[in-house]
Amino acid sequence: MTIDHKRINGPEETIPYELFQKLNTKSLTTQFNECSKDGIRKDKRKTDEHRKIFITTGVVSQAKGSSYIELGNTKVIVSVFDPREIPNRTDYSLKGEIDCEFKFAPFSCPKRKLQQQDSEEKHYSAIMKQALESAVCRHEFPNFQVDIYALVLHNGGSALSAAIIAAGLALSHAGVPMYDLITSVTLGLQNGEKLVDLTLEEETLCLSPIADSKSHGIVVLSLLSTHEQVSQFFQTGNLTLEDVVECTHLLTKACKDIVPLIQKTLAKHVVKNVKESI
Amino acid sequence: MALCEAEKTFVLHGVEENFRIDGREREDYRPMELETSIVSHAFGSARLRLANTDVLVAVKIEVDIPFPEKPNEGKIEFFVDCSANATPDFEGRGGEDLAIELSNSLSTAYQSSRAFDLSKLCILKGRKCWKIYVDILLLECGGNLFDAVSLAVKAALWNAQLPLVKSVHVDGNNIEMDVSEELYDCQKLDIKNAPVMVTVCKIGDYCIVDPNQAEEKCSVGSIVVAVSGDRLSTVLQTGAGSLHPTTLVESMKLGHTVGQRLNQALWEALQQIPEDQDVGFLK
Amino acid sequence: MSRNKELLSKIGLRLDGRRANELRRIRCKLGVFTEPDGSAYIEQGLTKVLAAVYGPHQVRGQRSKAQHDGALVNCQFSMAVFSTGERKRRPRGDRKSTELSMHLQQALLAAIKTELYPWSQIDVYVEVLHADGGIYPACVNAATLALIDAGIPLKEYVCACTASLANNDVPMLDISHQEEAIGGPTLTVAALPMSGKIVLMEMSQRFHLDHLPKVLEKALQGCKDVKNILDEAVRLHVQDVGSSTGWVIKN
Amino acid sequence: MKNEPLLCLPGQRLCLSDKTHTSGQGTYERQGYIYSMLAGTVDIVEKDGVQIVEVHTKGEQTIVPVQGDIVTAQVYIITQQFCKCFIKCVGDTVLRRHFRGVLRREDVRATEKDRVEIYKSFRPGDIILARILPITEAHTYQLSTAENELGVVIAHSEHGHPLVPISWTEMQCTKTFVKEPRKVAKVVPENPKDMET
Amino acid sequence: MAVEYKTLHPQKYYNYYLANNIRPDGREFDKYRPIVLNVNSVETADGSAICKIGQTTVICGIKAEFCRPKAETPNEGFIVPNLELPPLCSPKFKPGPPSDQAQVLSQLIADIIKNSNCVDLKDLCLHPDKLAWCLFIDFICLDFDGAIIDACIIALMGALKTVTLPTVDYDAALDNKLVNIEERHPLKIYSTPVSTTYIIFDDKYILTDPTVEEENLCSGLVTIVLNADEVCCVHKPGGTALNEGQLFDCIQKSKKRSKYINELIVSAVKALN
Amino acid sequence: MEKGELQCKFGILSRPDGSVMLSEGNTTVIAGIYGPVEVKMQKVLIEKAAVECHYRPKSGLPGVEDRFYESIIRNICETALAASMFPRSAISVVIQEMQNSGELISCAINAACLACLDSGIDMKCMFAAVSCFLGENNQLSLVPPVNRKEIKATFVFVFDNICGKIIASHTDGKFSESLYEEALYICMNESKNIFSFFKKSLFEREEKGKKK
Repeated sequence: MTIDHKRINGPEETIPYELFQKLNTKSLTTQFNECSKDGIRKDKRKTDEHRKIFITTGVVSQAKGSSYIELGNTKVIVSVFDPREIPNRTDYSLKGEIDCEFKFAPFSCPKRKLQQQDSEEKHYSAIMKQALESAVCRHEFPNFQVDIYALVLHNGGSALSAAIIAAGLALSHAGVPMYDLITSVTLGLQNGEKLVDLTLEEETLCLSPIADSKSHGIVVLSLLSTHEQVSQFFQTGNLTLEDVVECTHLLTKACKDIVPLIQKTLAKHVVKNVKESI
Repeated sequence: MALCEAEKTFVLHGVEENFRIDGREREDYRPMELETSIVSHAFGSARLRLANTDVLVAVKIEVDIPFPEKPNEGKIEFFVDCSANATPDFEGRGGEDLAIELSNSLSTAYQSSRAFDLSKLCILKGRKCWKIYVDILLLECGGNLFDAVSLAVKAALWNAQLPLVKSVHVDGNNIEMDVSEELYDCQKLDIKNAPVMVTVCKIGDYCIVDPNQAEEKCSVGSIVVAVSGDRLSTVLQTGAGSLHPTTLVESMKLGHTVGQRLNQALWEALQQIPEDQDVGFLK
Repeated sequence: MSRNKELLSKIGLRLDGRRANELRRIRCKLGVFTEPDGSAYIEQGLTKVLAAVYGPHQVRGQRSKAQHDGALVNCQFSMAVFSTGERKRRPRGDRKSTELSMHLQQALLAAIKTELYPWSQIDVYVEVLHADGGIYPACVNAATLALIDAGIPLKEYVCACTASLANNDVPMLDISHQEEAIGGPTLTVAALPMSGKIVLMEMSQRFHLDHLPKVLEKALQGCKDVKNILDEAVRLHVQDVGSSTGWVIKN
Repeated sequence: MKNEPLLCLPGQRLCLSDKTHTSGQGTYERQGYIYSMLAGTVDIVEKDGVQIVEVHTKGEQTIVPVQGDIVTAQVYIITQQFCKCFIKCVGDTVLRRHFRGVLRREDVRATEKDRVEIYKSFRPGDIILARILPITEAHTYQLSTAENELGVVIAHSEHGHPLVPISWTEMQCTKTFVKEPRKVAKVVPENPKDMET
Repeated sequence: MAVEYKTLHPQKYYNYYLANNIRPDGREFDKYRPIVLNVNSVETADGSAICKIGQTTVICGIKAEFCRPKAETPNEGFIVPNLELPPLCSPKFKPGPPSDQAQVLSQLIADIIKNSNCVDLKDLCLHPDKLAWCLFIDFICLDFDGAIIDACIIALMGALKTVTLPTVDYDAALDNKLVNIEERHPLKIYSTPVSTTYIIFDDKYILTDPTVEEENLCSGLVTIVLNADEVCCVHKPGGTALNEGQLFDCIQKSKKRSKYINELIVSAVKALN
Repeated sequence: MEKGELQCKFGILSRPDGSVMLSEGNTTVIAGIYGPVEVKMQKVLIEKAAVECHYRPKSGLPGVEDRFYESIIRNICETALAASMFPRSAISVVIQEMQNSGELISCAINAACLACLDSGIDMKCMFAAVSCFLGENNQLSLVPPVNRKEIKATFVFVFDNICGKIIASHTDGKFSESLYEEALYICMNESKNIFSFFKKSLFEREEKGKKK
């Protein structure tokens, strides 16, 4: 480990203690069956059921817009700031830019994350940007950049989807003009089952194939609901075309399911503002 | 590259008529040139030229320690370098965003053990494994980078020779490996299912493959489909713009069929590559 | 061990079988890419370098850098991570690359008629694909070819070459990586070979001052030889390009 | 308030876009319909027999200055040729993050442009009202004070005491009565002490 | 108009209020903002807490990892506190490595942990010279609205009091470790330091528990950390000079608050069980 | 109880506008000051000079702990310097640690004050720092114990020379309130000696200047 002169440094080498626990000897198949059996999952959900979602706006007083979301155990906070000049840019651009920074808090995952962004976080930042770019009316702030910062406080699975939903809400809260409300859902495939809104455990299990030759993988989809446009789609793993197509349909529906909740949250915020202004 | 509205309309009309600006049909690729073993001191290498897009890939292999959480697996790392030769915008760290996007898409496409089995790279559980560095140098950008990069990577991995470990001795904390001295005593990597990516661009109401730079500019949304065998290993949306779910599904279907064709073509091309070729950039 | 290896055997042959004043094989090509305004590829022995030239164009980035009396020459040296035996961690940004970028810029400034393009900028990018000794000379030579390909007015060719001293006596031309590693002193010279002007001279390790004239002379001779090879390549290239537009070549 | 305000959310379809309804501030048009792009309330403004559909937020607004806007800015650097400012408010909206602006010598006043001297018009720290000129460069806004209503509104003398305007070109220190030259805006500065009432 | 005046001439805006013995947010000079403490909210951490003082929000998460003790202190573990002020919490901060401010605050937190002896490093040693715990204490500011250090210390104590470490069977001869994740034991906490921040405004007013606006405009800052009856830090990094009386007055005020916050932490931790 | 001898040498660096090498007992520090100089665009302050401080440890790159000292010294200098005299400029104080035997911070602060005085930049007041140590025997002392492990607590106070008020206070370790009070008065008394040392040194510097 190189010494970071701008932080307090620990000892040179540290190892997470989780590696030394008693080995889990169960095969992946049994582990997965424990997670999901006969269409009922560990947390008593059906395969296409969302976890409980709690969402609120205006949590960061210093930010222009902010929101906080709890997707089951997953907790994400997002803040949005005023447009600022695009750094290192000299030519005039007709469309504004948005810049996303997705970060896991060091203690948010089972394995400790470093303070610097790693490649996974950079990848997620890019996906977030992709998802939000087509939702924001970028021509309204030419030449400027809106910064969006997402911080995962606790990763309980589907953190990226949570961050995208929260970011969409934070943008509306900041009064950034938007074409539509954005929702996002993560889905996992394993052993012929399709699970909506993954927990962390399910996420890990969907990443590697179980012995037989069925599809496995994770799909994330973000939807602009009014215009029914997919603004971002991301899949990993190993899936047949039929599986992917089916997932797309499942996810579109799942995304629409949470729209009313987003609308309610936002409406609450508007009502509050209207009342204050009277 | 900046396009004015009239130029965009021209491209759009071309796509509608199924007669694109360079004369191709919607599902056609531009001509490709592929060479392997072009970097003499790498374990494997390939150079792919897809019209104006030029990619050079070299594979280097080192001995490493497996990740503690995956003791049975070797490692593969993709590193993309956008050379400033391609465009002055890449000077310094200018190409980093693109490079990260490309390397991330490669690593997700190779993530599943069905696409590329890392467990074959393990030498001794938890102690020693091979680490494959796939270094991609982008020399010229003429559109459709994802396809070109994935093809070149697959070709370079096909070309790569993994040293043969004859035996491993463990003595407490010391591990001795006996690597075959014989120069031709090597293993080939299994890359049968290594993914091939296809970029599908939506222009107007139609989807095309292998967009050139002008077409990329006119696209209202595009997806990259990584095809591994007859399955999909990664699908991701790129660039600004959104797609209707139906369009999305259609593009994936198109990408899936084209990807399989492309994979087949690559496979045939690889078999035909002559043993001793020395052309490189002098051709 | 390496000390025992002699740079020059008794019969006057070097480790790779060359004679003391022999260059490695140079092969080059102009116009390898379409996107840049000029590009070139050069092989000197195993060392392989690609160069690309963009410009002259408007000054990018900070406008205030523009000069009223001449073009700004911006050079970037970069090495592919796989170019060396041991994999490099990053292609550029380290001290050595920055230094080489600066040296390249100095050499090129001496040849380019910058005064013709005030307020503008010329970008020269070199990419080393395979490093096997003499990286800097190969970069300078490649950049020269790329500049010619781009049609940028030059005072004359700028060529570079390395020279060393074998057995503390015999000067030796065009040092390979193997010879560098064994540890002979290396004198790198970039020159304008027609006028015989030296634009850059750099030396690693040491030898007695008395040896300098002959080693330097050798290096300059090397530069001239390189120039002749490049010149031939350029003529061939111009003929190629010209004939396609209907030139009639009179010999 | 004649009736309950009508709430709307981004992406909400508001009405058909036809001869009598056009899309205004905070809305956009797509495929013949008008949609909202903000979370706020719907306002309909009648103009020339056409109903302009607008959406306004009551909370935070994200705006960037556009050509023609009146902005409040603070001068921070002056040179012979121009002065640089931080734009702090656009119209009535207070910005959380300021923008950069440049006021060139020839844009200070409308008449006798060639005789303008920057240091006789502005001093670092002055608060000015200015208008945004057409945008030419990427990062800075060009400003103009070439109108009677534009120019310095709040300023302090060298010793830090408030200045009050005494003419178009001069302000006077309230404590030392020293006169200082300024390009004064034609507004009566509100007495800050009245604010609390 | 008030908002505009506030952005253009904040100092004067504040002075008008303070002259009337009230702060713009309606508090009197020595009044605190409400505090909310929520412990063990992040399950992936070994101990965690979120503290809110008014709008200021800090989350503290503790993760333990194995490491080897230093040669000069073979029977001690490590505590590595770091504060992040991410751009998320305020437009003042930019992405990238920690700002000077973040570094100064990290160091102050480290000093307070060390001075107060709230954790005995010897407790963190599992086997002398071979194996010890390293506690990574990461603070992330979620909303930067003044008195950040106070919030950090409350969150720190909340988190430390909820830390549980798994039991470890260590075989020194073979360097074999076996961790029993289910069987956890709490960390022993020896004291509870409490920090209170004051600012000096316009060289004459002393305000407690400042907001970020007040901090930006103040002419001096004092942080006093008390540990029951003992003082463990009086940190006044320059700024307007105070006389002894004013300084001791601050210490007296802090004493009262220290008791209150101690109770708050105890009840928050109790509510958990 | 006697404090380590103070020794100083002015103008030991030629480039800065003011410089000094100061020793307190076995602790030595070099301080230099540049200012007012041109300031970076990002740091411009409209109504006063931007004061910055760079603290360099004896070896290696400055870490987090050094940044902490840096901020304290910077704040103190900002308080004492008449920064509003030089708006839109910068004053930078550079401190190089030479040797540390315990009273490093106070020595660095005093050196900063002397460097400011040497440069002739306008100041609102002088400042002097005094360190005080609580030993194993619960006795307060101005001299650091030889064995660092014996220190139970350290106090550093910085006073101004006009009304002897406390500009800065920094403590290390745990202690009772009364002990803090005691340390404060000990240091306050001692600060007078330091101010007179400052005056004496400056006077000597003047004398030397005249002779030349």
